[in-house]
Amino acid sequence: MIAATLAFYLFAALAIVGGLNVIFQRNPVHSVLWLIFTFFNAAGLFVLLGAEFVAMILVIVYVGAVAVLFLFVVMMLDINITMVREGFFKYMPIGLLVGGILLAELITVFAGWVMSDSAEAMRAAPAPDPSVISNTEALGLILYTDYVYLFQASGIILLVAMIGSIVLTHRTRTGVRKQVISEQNARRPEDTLEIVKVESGKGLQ
Amino acid sequence: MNGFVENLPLLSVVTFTPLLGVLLLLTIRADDPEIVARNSRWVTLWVTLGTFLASLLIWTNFDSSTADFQFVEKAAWFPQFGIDYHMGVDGISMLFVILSTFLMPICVLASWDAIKTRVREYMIAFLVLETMMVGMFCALDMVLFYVFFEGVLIPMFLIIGVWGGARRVYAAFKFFLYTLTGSVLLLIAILAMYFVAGTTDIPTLMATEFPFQMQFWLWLGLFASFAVKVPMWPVHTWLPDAHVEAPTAGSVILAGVLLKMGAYGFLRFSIPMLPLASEYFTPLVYGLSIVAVIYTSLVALAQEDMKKLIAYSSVAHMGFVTVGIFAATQQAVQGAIYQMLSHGVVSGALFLCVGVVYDRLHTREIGRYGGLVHNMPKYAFVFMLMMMGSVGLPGTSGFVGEFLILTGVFQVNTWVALLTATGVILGATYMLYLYRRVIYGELVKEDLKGMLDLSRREIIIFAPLCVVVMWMGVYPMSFLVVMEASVTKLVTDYHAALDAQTVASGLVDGVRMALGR
Amino acid sequence: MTALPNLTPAYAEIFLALAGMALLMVGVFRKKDPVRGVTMLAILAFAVAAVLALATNGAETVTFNGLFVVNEFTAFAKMLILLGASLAMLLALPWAKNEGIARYEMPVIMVFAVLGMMMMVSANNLISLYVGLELQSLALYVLAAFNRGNLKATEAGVKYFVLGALASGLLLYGSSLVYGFSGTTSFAGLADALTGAQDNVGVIIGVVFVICGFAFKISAVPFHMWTPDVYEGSPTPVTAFFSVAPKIAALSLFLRILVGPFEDLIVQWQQVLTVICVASMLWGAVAAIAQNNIKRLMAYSSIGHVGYALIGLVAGTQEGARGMIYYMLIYLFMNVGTFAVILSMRVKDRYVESIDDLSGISKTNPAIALALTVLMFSMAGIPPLAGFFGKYFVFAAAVNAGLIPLAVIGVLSSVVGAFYYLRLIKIMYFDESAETFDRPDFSTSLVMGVCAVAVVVFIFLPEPLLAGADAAAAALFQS
Amino acid sequence: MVVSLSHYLIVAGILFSLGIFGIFLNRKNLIVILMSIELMLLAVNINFVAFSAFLGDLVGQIFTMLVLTVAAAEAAIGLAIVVVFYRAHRSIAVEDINELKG
Repeated sequence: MIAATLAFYLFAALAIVGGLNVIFQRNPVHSVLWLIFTFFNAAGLFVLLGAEFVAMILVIVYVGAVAVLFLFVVMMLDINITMVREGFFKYMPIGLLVGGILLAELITVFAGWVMSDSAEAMRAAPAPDPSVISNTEALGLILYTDYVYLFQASGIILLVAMIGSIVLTHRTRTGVRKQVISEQNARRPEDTLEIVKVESGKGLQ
Repeated sequence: MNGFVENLPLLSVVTFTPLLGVLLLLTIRADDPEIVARNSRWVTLWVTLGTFLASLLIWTNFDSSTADFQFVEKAAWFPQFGIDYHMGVDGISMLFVILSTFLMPICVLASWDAIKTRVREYMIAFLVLETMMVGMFCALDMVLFYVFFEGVLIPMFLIIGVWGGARRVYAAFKFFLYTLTGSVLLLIAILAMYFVAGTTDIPTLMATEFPFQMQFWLWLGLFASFAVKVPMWPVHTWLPDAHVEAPTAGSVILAGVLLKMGAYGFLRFSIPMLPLASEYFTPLVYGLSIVAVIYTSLVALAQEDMKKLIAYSSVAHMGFVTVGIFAATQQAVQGAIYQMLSHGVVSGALFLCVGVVYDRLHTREIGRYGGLVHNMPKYAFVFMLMMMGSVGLPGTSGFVGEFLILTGVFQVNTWVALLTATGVILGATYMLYLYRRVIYGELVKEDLKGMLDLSRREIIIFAPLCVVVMWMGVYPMSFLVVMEASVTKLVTDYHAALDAQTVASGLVDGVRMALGR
Repeated sequence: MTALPNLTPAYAEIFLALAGMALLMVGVFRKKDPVRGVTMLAILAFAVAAVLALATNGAETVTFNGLFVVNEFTAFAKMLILLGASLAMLLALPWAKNEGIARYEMPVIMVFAVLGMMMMVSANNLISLYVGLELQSLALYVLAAFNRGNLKATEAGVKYFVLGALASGLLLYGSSLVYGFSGTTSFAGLADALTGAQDNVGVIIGVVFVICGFAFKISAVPFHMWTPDVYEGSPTPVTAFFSVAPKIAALSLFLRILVGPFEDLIVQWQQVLTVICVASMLWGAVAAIAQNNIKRLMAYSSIGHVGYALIGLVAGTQEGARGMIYYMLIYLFMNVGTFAVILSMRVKDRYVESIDDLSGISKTNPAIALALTVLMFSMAGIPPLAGFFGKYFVFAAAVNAGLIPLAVIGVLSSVVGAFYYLRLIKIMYFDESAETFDRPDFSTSLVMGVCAVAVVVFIFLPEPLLAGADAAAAALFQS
Repeated sequence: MVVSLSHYLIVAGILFSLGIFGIFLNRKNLIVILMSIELMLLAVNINFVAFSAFLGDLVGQIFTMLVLTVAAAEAAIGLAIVVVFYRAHRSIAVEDINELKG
């Protein structure tokens, strides 16, 4: 129990430190790395909560794909780092105000929350008993049956994201030489070769 | 023939014939804008004349012995909201319908040569305007009324803005926004009435008794709208601007019909539906009206612009009307209605008179004229007749109205009657002053000497107006008899409601006393 | 083996998803002028989807384990969305050709956006709500930046994306709180769980977050900052699309969740919404006065109109819902018509957007001027045009719900609003003409004409248009 | 010192506020704004998983998975828009957005 508590505080503290660094780092590359760090710690929190599968997804999808995508774009865009921090402090007051008020409100709420009666009833009887069935299995059982609608819908979302990204960023560059195999195969000697009889002394006209 | 007329939805026919005219105008196809303009003028003239004749059928078939609504048409329109297409006229509204349709062909003729650009659009605007005006006087549903009442703004805004004078944009916006601001409060009042009564049907609402607290607010809502429209002091400032900038025919309609919409609203809604609040606010109306009569008359005296002078005189005359309405005696209310009809004809004619000289000299400045009697005798005659009508000389229409109002008001409140009567004197002053400066004197100015007297078209325009002014002045019974029954009912119901209230509050007082409080 | 869920209620959505993919294939493999073909097919797909959605019309049906619901209200909202999207697509066709960026992906993405909206409207669970919302949002982000070479369009895309994602974040955070403190995400479950939950602070904060997220999506003050920029920067037909379809979807869903699962918290959300509603009406009216770009003007106008529509929601009654549905229906025509006019503002093959470009067009292009005049008077709420009735119905609901101050503020701000609508008319009719517009394309004129005529003839035959709306509002309050 | 639901909620609250804070702060750097949005979504996920564990109900975790999926899609679109923006403006500073005045 002590170990779990300690682990919670460790992961929580590190996640927050990571979050702070994401927004305060001068170099966007560092920000991305801190974001990855935050995600790892959040995954740790998920494991503590008994949601191993989601934790794994977080690491694989986020760190493996999204964060790397960020890194890739940051590197590709060749951003002038000294410039991007200008005006940072100009917005400090309003940022602090908004963030601070929000945080204060949330903490007051969480200090004095109540559950609705039905939620209390659910707590008493957890739907899939974690001692009987593993988290991943339980998720798999409902994801493709009860929630197949959402599964399909998220598929469409990914499709739209794919079309959208390609539409926005794909450019057909002119002047780029590409190998077109079908054209190469289609070449016949008679299309490209011409046999000319050159009479001596006259040259090619 | 009679059976046919009875089966005809006469009010709808009169209301929507002009819209058919609009469709006709839209079908005119010609490459030459001149031909389009000429055809548009003729089509509009015939359509408006036809509408006028149709509206005369309403009069001939009107039963003046009853105060009920006649020619009633009713059809579901927005049944979910208790809104019906409900039309009908009684003795109060019928004559206004006639007034609207009567002025319309005259306006078309008055614009015959004066309007040279976008004639077709102009005519369309006027036809739409006619539909809105007639519909408004026939509507027996609050929402239907509001639709027509507000709908007037659209064509009028365009008429002032497109074909108006130099400051037309300012005048058009002022006109539109002033009236709209007042009207939206009327809308809220309508919604509140709907909330209580569950319908917006006017006869039903007349029978509904609203508690005083509610009447108080409703009355203010209605007042905001109608006072701007009448217009009452101090919200009258849009009127001089609108009149000065509008084309002549626009001024005629504005003075002749649109101003009556506010007073009609008082008669149709404020008095019968909200009698307690009407009585409560009567001193306010008196006060504002007296200020209007005296103050605007004085302002009129100082005007150098002919149109502005007549515009201010309209405010003063409408002050008489509001006093008459809220005096709520038989004579006063009949007088108010009569005064409105008379003012509709007379002020319309006066604006036409201004238009005649304006078309020739392109100025409305009084100082630029003088001695027109020498080369324009016919014009001088017409102008004099209308001037006398406006002043209220016996034998003209204005006399009957003013006399009835003053008699009626005198019975209720002597001081109000006295103060209002000063308006008659002031009115005579500024009108005679205007007439003397324009018509009499030596014909010295060179450009005036070349001015021609009334053309044949102008005589055709003025002839019916003169006839009506004399007719109304000499034989008022033909009009008074029409409104008699309805006004009697209005006044009796009003006083009955007030008495009931007094009795009720007297009872409450008695009970209180009995209980020893 | 689990049985397949009942697919019947979702036929329209399933069809549209398949159609979207099929259209993508058509676009990829069709060599000759794929844009026109794909656009027309997409409109056809919308028509078929509309028929399918209507076919499922009737009693309330829930499927997919309670995630998805259809009833007369959802059917009606879907009709409106499909209609708005079809009209916008008709507008997009000539635009894309004229601007030289005719790409078949645009109609495809629009199809998916509409699919997302339909899923939103039919959502019966916070999760399906979120998924539908995101599907439409992602598609809309792409559309906003679609004219990718254009500085303004890319800026619009960025602004829309950042603020849209922020809004989704707020909505999601709110959903998580609602879920956590009530123990369920299903609308039906929430309705049960929240009975008598007036003191459940967690849920209330969650609901407030959800409202803020929605307010962003419908561009209500104070979450409207993105609207003018995005309206101005996005390609005009896309703006036309933005201003109707997503707004109708979001408003419908807003209506559904507030009078459905969150009905018992009416005291709480009514306060928040009143503030939003009043602020939107006033700011929409005041800020529009200074605008000189007609698309920006329309942005502020749409902010104001959302305020009016919200009056119906604030009332929280069946009458209010009905008023709001009417309002959306009428707003659809007014708005699309106006954008058709904006799209016919072309001078020498170039689109212009300044209000001054309209000067004097009543002489040079009388038909366009007439259409815009009708639409503007209607937007200002002047009878006898349709816009007046939209306002009348929401104000009636407000007065009946005892919200007279709200109605008074509403009518007064509509007077202020009338000022800038009149300004457009003034420029067209009272000013001297500057330039003549090019002859508008057929489909643009068609849309313009249909909308203007609809706004005018509404008064003569309101019944057929409103019968559906009535049933829709009734369906909302059945349970 | 038992770790309760509140602890998780407060961590999520802090991360969420940081995300909003970051959006307002980093007006000059779009990429960091996108990352701030990711932080917000992460906070939401922590909320969901915590509630899910606390309630003994898997719906929260399903929701989390969908949020992850959508967030990935959102990141892709967002980065694409940033790239397009960068190509047009040669900068990723939001303040460079002055073609359009708010």
